Amino acid sequence: MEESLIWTEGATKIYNPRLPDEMVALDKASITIRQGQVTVLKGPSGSGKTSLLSIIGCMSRPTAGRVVVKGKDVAKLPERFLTGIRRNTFGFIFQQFNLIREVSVQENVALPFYPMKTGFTEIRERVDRMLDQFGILAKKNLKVKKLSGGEQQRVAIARALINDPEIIIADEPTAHLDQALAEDLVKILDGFRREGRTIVIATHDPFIFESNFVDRTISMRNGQIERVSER
Amino acid sequence: MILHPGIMALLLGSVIVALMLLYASAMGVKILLQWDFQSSSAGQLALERRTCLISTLISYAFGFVVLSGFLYVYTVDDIHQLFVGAMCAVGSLNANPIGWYVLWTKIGSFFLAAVWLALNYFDQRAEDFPLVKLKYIFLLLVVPVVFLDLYYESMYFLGLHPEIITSCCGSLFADSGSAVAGSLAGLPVKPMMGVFYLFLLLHSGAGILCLLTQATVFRYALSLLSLLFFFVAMAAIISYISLYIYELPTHHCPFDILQKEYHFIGYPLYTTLFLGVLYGLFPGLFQPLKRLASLREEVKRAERIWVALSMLALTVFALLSSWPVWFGNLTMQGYY
Amino acid sequence: MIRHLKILEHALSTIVRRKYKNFAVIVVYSFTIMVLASILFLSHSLKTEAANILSQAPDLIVQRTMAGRHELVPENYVEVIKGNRGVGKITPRYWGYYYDALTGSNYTILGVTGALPEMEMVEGALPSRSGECVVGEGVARARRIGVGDELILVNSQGLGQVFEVAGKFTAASDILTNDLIILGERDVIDFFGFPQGRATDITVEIRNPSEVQNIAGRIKRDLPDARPITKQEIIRTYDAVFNWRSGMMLTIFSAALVSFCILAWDKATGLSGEEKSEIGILKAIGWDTSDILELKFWEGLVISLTSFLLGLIAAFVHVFYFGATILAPVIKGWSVLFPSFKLIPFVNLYQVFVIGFLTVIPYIASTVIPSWKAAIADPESVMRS
Amino acid sequence: MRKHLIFIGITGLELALLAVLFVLSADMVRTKGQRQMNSKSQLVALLGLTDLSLWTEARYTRHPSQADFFTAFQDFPAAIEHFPAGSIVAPLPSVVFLKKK
Repeated sequence: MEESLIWTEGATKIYNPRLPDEMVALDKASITIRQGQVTVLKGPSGSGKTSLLSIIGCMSRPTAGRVVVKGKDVAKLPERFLTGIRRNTFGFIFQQFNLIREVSVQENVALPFYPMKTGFTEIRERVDRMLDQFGILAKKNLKVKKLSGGEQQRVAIARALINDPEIIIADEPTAHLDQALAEDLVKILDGFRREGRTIVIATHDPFIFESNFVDRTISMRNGQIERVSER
Repeated sequence: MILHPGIMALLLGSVIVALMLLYASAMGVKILLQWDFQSSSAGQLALERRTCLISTLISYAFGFVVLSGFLYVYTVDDIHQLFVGAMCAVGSLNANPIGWYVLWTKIGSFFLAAVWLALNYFDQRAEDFPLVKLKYIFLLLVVPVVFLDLYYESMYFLGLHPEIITSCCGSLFADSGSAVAGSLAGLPVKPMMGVFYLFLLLHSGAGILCLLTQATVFRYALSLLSLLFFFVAMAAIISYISLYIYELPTHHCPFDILQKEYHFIGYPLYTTLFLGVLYGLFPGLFQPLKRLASLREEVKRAERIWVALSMLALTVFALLSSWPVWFGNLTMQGYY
Repeated sequence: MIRHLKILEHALSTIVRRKYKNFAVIVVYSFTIMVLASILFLSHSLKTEAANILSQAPDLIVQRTMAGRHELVPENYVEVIKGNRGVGKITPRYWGYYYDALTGSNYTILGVTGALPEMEMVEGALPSRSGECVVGEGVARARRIGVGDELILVNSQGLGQVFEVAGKFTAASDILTNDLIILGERDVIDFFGFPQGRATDITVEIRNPSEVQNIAGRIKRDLPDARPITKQEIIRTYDAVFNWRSGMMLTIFSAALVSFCILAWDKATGLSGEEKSEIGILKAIGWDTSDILELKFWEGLVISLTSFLLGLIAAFVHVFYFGATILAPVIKGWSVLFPSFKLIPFVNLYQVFVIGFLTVIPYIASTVIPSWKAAIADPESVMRS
Repeated sequence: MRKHLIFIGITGLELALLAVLFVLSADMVRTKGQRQMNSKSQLVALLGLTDLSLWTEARYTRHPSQADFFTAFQDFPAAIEHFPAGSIVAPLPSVVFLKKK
């Protein structure tokens, strides 16, 4: 059995606690993410997928419970340490591409490196290699807003991978894509899996959770884990 | 009151910084009261984020304190013409002795803010916010000094009355007999020199022992010696170093050495002195932090650097201040 | 180091992206700095010039006051003053003011005696005989006269008197001589109708500068209605006057600075949705709060440093190459005769330091809290939009 | 990724320009300034001048160093100003301060 890379125990996320608009987004979720596997969080919108994803991706801290990433409890970590783990361990693919539209492709992809100690030359080389890999090297000096949807998606993925992350987290990656692009994406994600990376995807798109590269599916409803099925 | 651009700049800056720190300390109090590391509530997260703002505010304030120290000395020097008998900044300061307090509060806030920033540095290194309470209690000590500085500064400048022509008889009888003393009297040269080099030697000795051993006592000794050395060095500058730099046997001014006529020698001199004393103070001050498990290694690592920097800075200071004594043109035979 | 450069790089991207807005900010900021710096440069160089040239002024001037007003000095005071040891040449001066109804301006008329050596700043000659005069540039301009023309003034009897313009002060000496008319001493006495044996005041030369105060004291004792004014007092007064003057104008123009800071505050707090989402993105891809704060710091630094340097350069050129044209009307007031400012560029780094303090600190202070508010954006927010 | 170099370059240029202006001005002070200053000092010395001829509208602005205390109304240095220059020239501080003492 593969090693569990991330596990949570009773992870709870409550927004606006003790206020009239209190909302329990995540209710005592305990899950395990195993190394090298593709895990899908499945469920309708509002089921707590995104909250769980952001907690295991060290984007936010749970209100209660434990979250252990690579053997380290991150539930109580100050934000700057969370940031440190996030930028060294994770690559994120968002529902929206979340690119800075007025800035060049090259800079968008390089941005995760800016607060780190990597030199300009090295960044440039890695960015070029990455863009080349996705076939958009020729457009590296264009502003993102000049690119087509498919190209923007590739930029977003290139950015997620630029720091060579162990774990890739994707939040509804196909929500804004047409069929052809979605197939493209699945192909790319499958490629990552072969490289041995761990992938966590939150989605309600059957095209993803029914495709055969998925190892485990975790179904969620109302902030709780409903069922875990392994292929 | 003298409506002088430099005075306006100083007062404006001091008011702004005091307000910034007031805001910071209000938030500090809030943090002290509500801090609960075990809680994961949104409120706690907001407090954690606030610490980031407070440390930014204090870094800016620290930068301001350093710059305003220079601006203060310059300004005081620039207005000395307005006072009968004032030959340099000392004359302006004597014209309203509160001016000297301003100097002390500025030096005080420099050291306090530096210590705060060092505390903050350690706090941010550890994953469990070990120093939060200490940091904000200490902040509440720093802020009054900054306000005291603002108060003294305002009182000093408001209390300055330039001696200008009066209608009846010129300025000369307006303030009869109270012409400002232009210079400071220095301590006797030769004993002062001895004390200066003795303390320098003691400081280096303590520094070397700190680097060689782990004994706490040497670290406390180093800090104490650094503190004493600060006063010894100030006295030495007034007593004889300035004389050798000016090559005048009677000019005891600690400020003129900042000027172009003396090749700005005062800048490296004071910079090395302040840094040397500051880094020398740190090891002793931060000894208690070693009791915290999450910081012990961090403090040990920083300590070695501090001791080394302190010794380096004070060595440079000693060389700079000895240079004119050994190689200058002034001979002080008659003045020993 | 490299990390800071990269954050600077992105700060510049951010600035370039909103180029019109930031350009406008830089223009306004530079202009404010230029005005403040111009005031300081102008008053500092006037102050330095005054201190330098007035160092040649008479060591001591003895005036007489009576009933609290200036009164003509009896010439026999000269004898009394002469009794003090260490006193050099003592000269009674004859001078006064003249209101010229024709041009609506005030002149200063000063009498000279004896043969004066040729002076570099005089075109033509100094008055060598009765009926000759030397005029300042301002007088010449107001009356449209030059060397060789005639200057008609109305004397104390109400009669027009003609003086031949023997010489004219060059424009370079404006700051001292603009409204000056130099006549022979006898001519001044007759023109104003001075009573016999009275002068306007007395200048005293003193050999040992450290004795000035003592001698002034003794004169005051011997002649209780005398008002001795020492050269040091004059210089000190000018220093205070120009400090006051620049301080006053700084106070007035700091209104511009304040409104600029409000602008900066507004710009920093009124983050557009786009900017907010950008900060969210940066945080999501691994930027920490402190990195965003640094980004904002660099943005502020780029804007304030650029504006500061541009403003300084503009102020320098404005004051020393264009004669402070923007400020001149403010300083000019109602003076009919006003010297052109051909200033000698006395500047020092202290001025620059003060300007930096006055302009950059309020800007930084007005942006720090808004920057922080922007920086604490939740990284998670980008997943919830 | 060259923007920071461009910025540093521009800032360097501005600093250099400022430095050139400062050096030029120092040079001007040394040469032309010194000469002018000498001839102005000569004027002051020979004619016995005491004040700058900047504002000619009132005696206390024309000759601040000679102004007196008691001149009634319009000439009293701290009187309500009707000349704009008066708002810029200090009322002799001694006038104000003497009263306090």
